[in-house]
Amino acid sequence: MGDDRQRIAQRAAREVKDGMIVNLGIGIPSLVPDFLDPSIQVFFQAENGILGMGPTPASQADGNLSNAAGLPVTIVPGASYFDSALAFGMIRRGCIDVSILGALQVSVRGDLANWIVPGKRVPGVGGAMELAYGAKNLIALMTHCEKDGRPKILQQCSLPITAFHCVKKIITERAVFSIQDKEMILDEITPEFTMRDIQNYTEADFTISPHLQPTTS
Amino acid sequence: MGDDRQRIAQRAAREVKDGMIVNLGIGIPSLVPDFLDPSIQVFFQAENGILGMGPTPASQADGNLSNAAGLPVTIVPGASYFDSALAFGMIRRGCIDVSILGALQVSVRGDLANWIVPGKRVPGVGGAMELAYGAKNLIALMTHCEKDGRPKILQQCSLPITAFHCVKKIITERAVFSIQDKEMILDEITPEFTMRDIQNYTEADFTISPHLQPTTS
Amino acid sequence: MSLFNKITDYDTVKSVFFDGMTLLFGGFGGVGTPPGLIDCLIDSGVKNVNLIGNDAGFPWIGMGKFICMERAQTLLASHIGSNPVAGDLMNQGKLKVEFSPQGILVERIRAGGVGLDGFLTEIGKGTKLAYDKPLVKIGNKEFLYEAPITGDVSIVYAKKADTFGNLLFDKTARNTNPYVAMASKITVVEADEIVPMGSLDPEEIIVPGIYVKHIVQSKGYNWKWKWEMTDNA
Amino acid sequence: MSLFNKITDYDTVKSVFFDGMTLLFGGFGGVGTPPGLIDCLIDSGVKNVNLIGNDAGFPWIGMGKFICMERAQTLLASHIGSNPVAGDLMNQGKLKVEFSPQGILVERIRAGGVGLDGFLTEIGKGTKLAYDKPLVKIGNKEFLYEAPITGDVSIVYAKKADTFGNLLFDKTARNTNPYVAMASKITVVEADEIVPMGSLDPEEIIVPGIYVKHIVQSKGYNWKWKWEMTDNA
Repeated sequence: MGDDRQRIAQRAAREVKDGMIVNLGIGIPSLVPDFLDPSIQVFFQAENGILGMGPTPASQADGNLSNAAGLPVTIVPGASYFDSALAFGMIRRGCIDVSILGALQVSVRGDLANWIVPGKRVPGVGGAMELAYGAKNLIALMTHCEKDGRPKILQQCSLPITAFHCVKKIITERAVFSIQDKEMILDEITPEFTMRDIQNYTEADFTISPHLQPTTS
Repeated sequence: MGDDRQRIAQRAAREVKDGMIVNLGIGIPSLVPDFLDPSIQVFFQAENGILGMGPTPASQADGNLSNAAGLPVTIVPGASYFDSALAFGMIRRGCIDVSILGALQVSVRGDLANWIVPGKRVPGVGGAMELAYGAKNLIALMTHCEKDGRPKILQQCSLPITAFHCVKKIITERAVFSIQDKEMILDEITPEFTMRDIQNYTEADFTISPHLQPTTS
Repeated sequence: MSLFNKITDYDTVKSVFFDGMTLLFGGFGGVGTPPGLIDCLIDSGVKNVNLIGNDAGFPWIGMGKFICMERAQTLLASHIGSNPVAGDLMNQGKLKVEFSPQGILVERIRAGGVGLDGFLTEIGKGTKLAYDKPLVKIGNKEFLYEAPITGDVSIVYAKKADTFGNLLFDKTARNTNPYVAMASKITVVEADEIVPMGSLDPEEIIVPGIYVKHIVQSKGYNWKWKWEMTDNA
Repeated sequence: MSLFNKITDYDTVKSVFFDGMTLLFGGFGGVGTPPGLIDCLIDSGVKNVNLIGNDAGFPWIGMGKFICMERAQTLLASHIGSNPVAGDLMNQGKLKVEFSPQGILVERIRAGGVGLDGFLTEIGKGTKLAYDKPLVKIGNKEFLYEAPITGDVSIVYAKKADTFGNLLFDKTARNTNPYVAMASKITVVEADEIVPMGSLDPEEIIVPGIYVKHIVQSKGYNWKWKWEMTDNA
């Protein structure tokens, strides 16, 4: 499971290109920076109010310098601090090149569910609705199935929706899907898994890309 | 005429009390600071983005430090600079204790006209609508009549309205009126003028205050 | 308490709080939530409070401390995942929680603070969060109407305040504080440092003192951050 | 023109302007209007421009210089009293002027800049300025709907810019510039000083560089202020 999360983050890191403005959600997305190509330069935005977030401090963390998950961070040269209204202004305005969010479920049309499991977990919606609305590219990361094997990639989400038609790519430990014109396409399979492993554990209808590839890290 | 403007400003200065936040319009209101009681402390706000404006600089005016009329000013200790959105936020939010504006016409119910003389002068509305909406107290300053003797205090403004039911006090070189519950009351007459001077040159219906006084400076 | 000296003590601030009040609080995951004012709120004994802020903090951090005492009756926030007690109280019907998208919530507080009558957005349209929000049609498009938020009292954490209440903030402790400071009838500021008027650079002031009623001296955070704890107990 | 080095020259900026574009400009009575970019706009030869900004400047100051050349077809502003030529062009039907309350105008630009779909207000209700604005009823109250404003190009005057486009402003030259900087597809900044990334204090940055496309070096104001002139000629 820990390995799966690392693997998903490692694949997601390849979606981050030189010169991009990137917003990472909590959970698996927060592992993405560990796997970035060291030759590229990007700016991480945090919705509490930083543009130009750097790595976790080696020591002497500052209680007043944290990311949107409340964890201590650092800043890079060129960084700025601002209030959260401006932070979300950037997000809604389309200044974020890629937003990488954790998901609970994604539907075949790119609907995202990631804010509540009614009666059980109540994390809250946070900034996901704004990111889904404003980011130029939204990538959802999640393990392919529930622990009991139930699929999370569905014809229709059973959990309350965060935002409709927003997810452009899904990365799991088994596969990578893209969603174009409300249609889902299987682009990559992780080498250890078979096509049947994907088909049996994905409820959503998908087509197979003519350029289907094995996922490499 | 110059004397009239000074006299109006001098009387208006008495409306400014210790500890107030004050916004002054262009024209006659800009003369008010010259007549303030030196023992009181107030903060002047300018809608371009200053709280804590000081007097005109004695020398070395700075092109980037001006009031809303574009004239050079200074600042006092405790002053702050901000953008004009915040400046108007303060105004709409009711943070201005008294706004003193120049007027072209005022109606018996406190309607203010001060932004356009169609086909002739087109100054534009500026910040007057927001000040009329948000200031706790709005005082209109103007000469009592047009140069040709036509009244400016009217049953109904003939010029386009800036804001309805907003003026609480009118100060002219002849008189001071207050407007309460859409009714106009004559509170003061300047000693050189008779009651007939007021009545003949004021179109609006008004009642005479039981506490009618001569205007003192 | 003149216009130009608003420094007071925590005992005086207690009398500002009242049962059933709407309380706006600054902070994001506890960062930028005023620790001394949270304790002052707890000491004041008030209950049935209607809370509005970014999140529910952690059970021992920020507004979480007060929420865990079951003295809030409602909470409008974007996120409560870091405070499982808040989720339990919600599921038990002891705390009425309304969720708002995070950026929409701070814009609603800003709208209240700058005297606007709300705004329109497509964010959240069609989701459960929109269920009771008016739809407004402009041209051929339908938008959600988001109402302005104002409070009875706001509590805010600043890095520095001068005696007039001009404020500046520290790094990500700024977050929602500037707008929370503008949106209530009474704003109380806890500041790490209080300086005379004229000591702040007019360019660096984030919130002009015009919005501030009371200023108290902070003793800094009095909780451990999650990442400072040896275990999660 | 990478993400991290946006410095360019006025000749390159000329190609950003085009006939019929909507141009947002910062400044208040010319203070904070970028003087070099106004000349660059004039030199570019563009016409039929739709201008949006606080005011019409003075005939020899700020956007007034361009307006006097009769190359703007529309102007949305709050005030044109300081530029009598603009009033004359309006009365002659050569310039279509739309007036907005000053604070409403900058909020509309902000709404565009922060991706909101407009806001509601009572300001201006019942006046001539409201004639074509939709009325929206919320509960028992009717409000004016104010639409967001965005532009093709924004021109902005900053005191300092780093090479990423992080900006700070000088005193009252800030005015509308921060929101003008956020509201167009392309934002061009004229800065008195351009510094390397990392030289600005992250707390003092007013506009993060994310909004900026091009930065040019300023030579400062190239006009005389009204109060600097011996007579009004």
